[in-house]
Amino acid sequence: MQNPHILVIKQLVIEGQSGSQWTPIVKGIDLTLKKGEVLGLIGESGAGKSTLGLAAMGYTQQGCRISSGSIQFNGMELVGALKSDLRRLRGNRIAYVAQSAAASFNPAHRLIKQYAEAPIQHGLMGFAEAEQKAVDIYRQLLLPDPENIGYRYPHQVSGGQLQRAMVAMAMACQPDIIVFDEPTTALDVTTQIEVLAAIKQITREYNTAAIYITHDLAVVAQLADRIMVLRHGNLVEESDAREMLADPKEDYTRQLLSVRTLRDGKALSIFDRDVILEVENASASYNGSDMVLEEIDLSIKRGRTIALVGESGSGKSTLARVITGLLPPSQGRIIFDGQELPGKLADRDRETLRRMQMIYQMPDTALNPRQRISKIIGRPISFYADINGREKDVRIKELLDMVELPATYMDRYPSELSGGEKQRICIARALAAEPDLIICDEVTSALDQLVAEGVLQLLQRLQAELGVSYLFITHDLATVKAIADEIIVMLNGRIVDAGSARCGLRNHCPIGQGAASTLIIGVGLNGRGKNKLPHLACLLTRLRRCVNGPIQ
Amino acid sequence: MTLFIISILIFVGVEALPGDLTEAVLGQSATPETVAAFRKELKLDLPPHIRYLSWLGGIVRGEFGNSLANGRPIADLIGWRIGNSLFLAATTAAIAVPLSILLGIVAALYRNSFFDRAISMVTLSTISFPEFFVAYILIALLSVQLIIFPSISNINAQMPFLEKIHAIVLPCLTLTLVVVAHMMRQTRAAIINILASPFIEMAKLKGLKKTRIVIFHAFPNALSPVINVVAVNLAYLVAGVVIVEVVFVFPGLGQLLVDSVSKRDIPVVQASGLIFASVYITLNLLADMLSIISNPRLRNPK
Amino acid sequence: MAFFKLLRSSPLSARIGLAIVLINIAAAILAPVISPYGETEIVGDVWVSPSPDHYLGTDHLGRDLFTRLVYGARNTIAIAFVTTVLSFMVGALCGFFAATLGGWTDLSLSRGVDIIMAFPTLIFALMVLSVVGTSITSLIIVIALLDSTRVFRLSRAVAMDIEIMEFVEAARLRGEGTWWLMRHEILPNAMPPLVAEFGLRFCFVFLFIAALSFLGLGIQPPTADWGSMVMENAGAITFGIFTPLVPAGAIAFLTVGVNLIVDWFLHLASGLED
Amino acid sequence: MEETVTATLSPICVPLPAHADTPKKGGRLRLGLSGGSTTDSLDPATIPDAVPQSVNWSLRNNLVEISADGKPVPELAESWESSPDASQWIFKLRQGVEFHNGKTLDAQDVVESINHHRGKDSKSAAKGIVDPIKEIKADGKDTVVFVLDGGNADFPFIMCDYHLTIQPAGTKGAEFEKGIGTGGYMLVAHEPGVRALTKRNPNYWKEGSAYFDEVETISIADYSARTNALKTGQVDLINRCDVKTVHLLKKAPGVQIVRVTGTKHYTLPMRTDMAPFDNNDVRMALKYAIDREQMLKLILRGYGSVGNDHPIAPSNRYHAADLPQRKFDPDKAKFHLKKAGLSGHTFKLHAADAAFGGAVDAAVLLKEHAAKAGIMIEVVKEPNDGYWSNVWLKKAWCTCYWSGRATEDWMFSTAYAADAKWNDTFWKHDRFNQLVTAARAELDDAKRREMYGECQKIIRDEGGVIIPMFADYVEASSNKLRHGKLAGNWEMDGQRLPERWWFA
Repeated sequence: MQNPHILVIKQLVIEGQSGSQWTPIVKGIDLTLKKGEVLGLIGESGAGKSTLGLAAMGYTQQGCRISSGSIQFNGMELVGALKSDLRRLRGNRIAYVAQSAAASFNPAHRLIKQYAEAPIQHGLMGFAEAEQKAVDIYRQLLLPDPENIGYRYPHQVSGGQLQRAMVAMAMACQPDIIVFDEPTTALDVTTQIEVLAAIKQITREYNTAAIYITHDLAVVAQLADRIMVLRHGNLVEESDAREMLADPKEDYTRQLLSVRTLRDGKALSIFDRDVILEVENASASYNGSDMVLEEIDLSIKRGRTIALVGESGSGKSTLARVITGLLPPSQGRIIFDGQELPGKLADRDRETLRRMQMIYQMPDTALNPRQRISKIIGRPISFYADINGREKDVRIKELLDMVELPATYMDRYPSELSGGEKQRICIARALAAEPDLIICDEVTSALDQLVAEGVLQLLQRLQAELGVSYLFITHDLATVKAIADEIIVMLNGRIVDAGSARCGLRNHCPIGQGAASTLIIGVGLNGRGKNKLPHLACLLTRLRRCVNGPIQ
Repeated sequence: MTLFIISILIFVGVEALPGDLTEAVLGQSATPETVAAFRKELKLDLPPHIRYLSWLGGIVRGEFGNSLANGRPIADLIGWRIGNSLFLAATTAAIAVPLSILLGIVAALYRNSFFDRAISMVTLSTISFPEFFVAYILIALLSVQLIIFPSISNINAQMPFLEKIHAIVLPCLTLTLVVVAHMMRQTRAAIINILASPFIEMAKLKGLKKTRIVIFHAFPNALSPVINVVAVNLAYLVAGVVIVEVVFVFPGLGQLLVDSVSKRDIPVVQASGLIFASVYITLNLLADMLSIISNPRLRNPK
Repeated sequence: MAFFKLLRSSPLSARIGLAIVLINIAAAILAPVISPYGETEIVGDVWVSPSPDHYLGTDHLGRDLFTRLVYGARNTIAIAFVTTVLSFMVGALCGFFAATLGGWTDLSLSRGVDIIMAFPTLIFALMVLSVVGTSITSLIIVIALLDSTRVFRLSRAVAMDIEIMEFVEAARLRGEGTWWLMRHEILPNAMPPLVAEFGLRFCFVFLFIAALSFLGLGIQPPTADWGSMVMENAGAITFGIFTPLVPAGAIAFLTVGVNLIVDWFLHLASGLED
Repeated sequence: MEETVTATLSPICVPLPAHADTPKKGGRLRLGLSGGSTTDSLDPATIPDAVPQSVNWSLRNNLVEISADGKPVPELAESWESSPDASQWIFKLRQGVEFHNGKTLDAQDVVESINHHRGKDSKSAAKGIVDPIKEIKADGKDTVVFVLDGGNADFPFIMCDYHLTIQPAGTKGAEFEKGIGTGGYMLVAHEPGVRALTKRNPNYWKEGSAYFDEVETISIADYSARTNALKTGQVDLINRCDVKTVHLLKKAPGVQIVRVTGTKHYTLPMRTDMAPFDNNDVRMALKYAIDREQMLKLILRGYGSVGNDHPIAPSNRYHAADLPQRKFDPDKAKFHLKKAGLSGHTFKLHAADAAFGGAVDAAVLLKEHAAKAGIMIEVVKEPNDGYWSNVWLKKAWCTCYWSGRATEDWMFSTAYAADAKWNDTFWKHDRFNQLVTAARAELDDAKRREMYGECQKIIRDEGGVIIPMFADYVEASSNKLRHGKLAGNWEMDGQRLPERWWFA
């Protein structure tokens, strides 16, 4: 009798090397997978889900090793198997779809060549046949121009298409299992949906079993038959997908599932009408001719949060650069607290610079890895306020306290901190200057869900306490919903709509009426062509599902 | 433009050298009268800027002028020497470039293996010896002990091609040893750098063989740094081999330049300096172009 | 201490490299103590074979080779070190300036360096040294300047990579001056590649001095330096006398040592585990 | 195998039987020579060094040549005679000599060839030696008359100078590069600083001369490269052997060493017009502070002879053999230094190998010697490049060499007479100057010997120059080469090797 389970993992322990020590990453996990079944692996970063996923292929990343346990694929033991045997399996019977297709496609070769590589190398078919199949699969995955898209180089295709091409590549040998490692995380919301749909369709069609790794419950809910929740290398909970979504057993799972709390209606402060920043008719370009920003008008009130939304390339970050003075506008004015600012950073005085601070998307690159926390936070204090010595240390501790970090962090380097903690340090650094306005550029998009939520809450609390204004740049609707008072939607370097955030989203305004819906149109239209409007309705439903959590 | 500035710099540089051609040529037997007469004949008594401008005028018309020291046309003087220099450089490159890339790939393929370490130690040692010393050792081994190759490579225009090749085996080998290390290490480093990319992991997960991964996936993406290091080494092979030329009595451009500097033969220095500079610039341009061609991202814009 | 912890985790090759470098430095510092004869003292016949009196025999003037080698370590390492430090000070400073200020400064500096680099280094050094003479000072300055063009390129490229990091932008937005940016934001992050390059350049410098010695513009005799020692004794190799192999070996030995450390260091800095 | 031929100008030399075989024609001689440069030309006025010297003399002849015995013998001149006061010289030319281009030699060619070096516009290095010629005229087709501004009994020697070769009348500028002359070989190819290829002149007028079919002269600047080329049989002869390795080279199979003691000597000129060398005690102190034997042994490895602080070689006609040899004497050195009141002074010696191979080593050695006498010397290494224009004649004390001159008068009036252009010690000694002038016109041999003897003593004890040693010309060749008695006036058999040697 044939075993119904195509993959059986038992008591698997995987260790990772840190320095000269080996520490367990996956701590004795059991996993089974039936033919055609989709298993969702969910957890925050560091939960060991990717390591586990890769282990299903008998593969560990550099610096990792399988220390005990067994992995059986179709009855064959993969732990300790010959390298050549494993190689024959990989790409052939078990395929892998990586998080970033852009990085995982070899930039030097055409897509079709990379598609055909596995079947040819595994001796399944010749190039002509592979080419034929590729076109079929491309078509099934709704890739545009399936006959020719294979002959493009990876950089010539958009991110969503590339991710689908990678799914196609994984399908090339019609494997029994595909391991999807966060295949949609790096994508815009709209493209996420396209890719998810494609994955769902194709796995059903070929009855391929799949392990789907993600940190986003909304996503896994769409696909998985069964879900395993991992944390710190341990299994937290495992059950049928519907069951888990309906009735999570563990606190942690519940936490992951909980819909983000919307901010309470904020009492209008006395500064409500007080405008801190105004941008008038600003245009800018990097090379003098191609305008990246055109005729932007914008005003931010004291103590309020404005969200600037739009897809990548819509000019959001450029606008931030113009406001901060990194890119002088080619026309228009920037008025800060009633005073017109010089366009160039170098011409602005220190006081102005102090009152406008910035927080970045990637805390990793925003913090100098060679400076201690005390220096990172301390520098603005001594720089702007000329406070030194003990007094400065006291202030640093205050700031750390404000961002809910212990004072002992002062002597640490950024690399010794987690992502969320780093972002808090960034916030502390901005606060150290005692600013009136903080520009937040995608500050949560690099963080795990729970961590991001914590950071947003912190920002809100600080706003309430300090009366600081935020210009919040994001492409993530959940964030907008969580924090913004007003929304500005940008598309192709222009502001296409603006309005109140809360009424827009809370009321589920029909298309074309509120700000939020404009946003959705803006997002939806970008890159899809306006003649495909009928498609929008369906898109909208899916999108809303993502925003509001799973509705099944 | 760069060439123009270089020509001015060279001119000023040689002008700044103490003494001039007449004193250098006459040496111990220079007397004030002979020096003055000599200067007059060579128009060295004119102010420097006028000499520079007349030289520049000549260049614009495509004339390099005559050597001050022996009155020969510089074009003749330089012509066959640059041919020789290029011949030596080309022959060396023909051996060294494929060899170092191959070694680099193999070292990257079996990195941290015995082979990798051995090859890295050997190449490291070859660059750790002074160039002339490598040359002497090769001569002592291959020319004096085992009489296989000639110890001097005084090739001339009348020599048949094969004889020429035979004559330059040792300088070629010396230069190969000198440049291979650099290129090989860079190739290895570039490939290993690429090996950390996600698409390499992807390739592994496609079940590809190690060889195929390195050659087909890593190497094409490491081309750009490899091309650049090859260009730098080629420029060195053309212009920087004075010492090898001296040791092997090879009639190349470097020796001409050194001799001319010591004799203050400004037009020759100018001309050969310009040639070196143009070789350098051309090679760099070529490297940039090849980098672009080798990179589909730059070759096929969206 | 962190350093020793690091050392304990270092691979064998790095330890060998470290040992080599330490031996050389010790020899350099202790030269007057461990050498049996005076640096320039003529103690015997020419090219005498090694014996208990002369551990490595004598050189082409009948000076004790071991003594010369030890003093050579002192002079060679000192000169190469000073030169390299100087070239890094100039090169890295200009490179950082070019990267941080950009625009006109960058353009003119890069162009200038391009022009110098377009001319063969050795010949360039030859010309300049002919003008200024070959004192140790001028040798150091000329080589340092020539070398600094390479350092400039590297440090500019590295600084460019760091310059686009957001923490630099953050400092810029804070209103920090160029000097702060260079000193506190860029320099600490540019250290690993620069330190690695320092090792390579250091080796290059004494090879370069050896080449200059070959062309008669090296370090003044009777000062012992390895490059000149190879050069002075090179003629012997044709006759199967091993004398010139000794200083050449010393050069190679130290270069290999430095490179082993550099490799390890680069390995650490790249974080690539393999 | 080694063979020593001392004394070009002395009568002691007996040709060795091994080389007494009859010359025969044929073969291609390949010379690997130091002393060539890419800037060389074949204009005899600016010939600087060994390679063009050798090439020039294979292509062209002089009026007079110096024989292996050191005597002036007729070359293109058949005979000569002088006026009784030796101020007018008449040279009769050889009949029927043809240039390579077919032109027959006549007096006009000689007049123009010598005039090439004279006159205001001359850039010739030989200008100094032809200056005393007041007038040259052709007397018919085969007689040339020289009128000098004073008597010179040694004038035929002057005509042997390597610059004074005879070209066809009207040769100028780039035409010199064609190498047209009356010599034993004709130019085939010439690449300055690389090689010169010549082939035998079938119409060569000189009997028993120019045996090789072809002569290829290859410039090899690097000594090790020359040695290797000889050892590997790529060349048949190399010049300027490194004396440090000669004993090793000697052992190589098929190699013979050829050495000749000539007039070449190494000097350390001190400027007597500059402090502290204006004090003769300082000069004496330094002269005593040098261990000549050790220097000869270490720098020349014995390939030479010790000098006695005067420039006249043992092979010269009037060498003062009775003059006691100066020895290393630290006590005397101390004494003189103390007398000069300069104990503890540090003397700067400027040295570069451009002066002579091993000059820097010699300077270092001197420093060591002097230290034993308590004299401190600082060796300043100068770049080779520009040495002659920046250091020599400029610095107070430096290293230098002289290839020497065939006659005492020539030597003295070139470098020691008060008005000499190359008086590199800036020395002015009245008695010495009188003696030199008087001796030049003196025809009585014994008196002349006496006068020159005194000159040598004066230079030795009061002059500004230290002459530690005379250096041999040391060449190494394939043992297939044969030669007659060797000349010592220049290296390589008086630079006439291509026409005097042959293959066994």
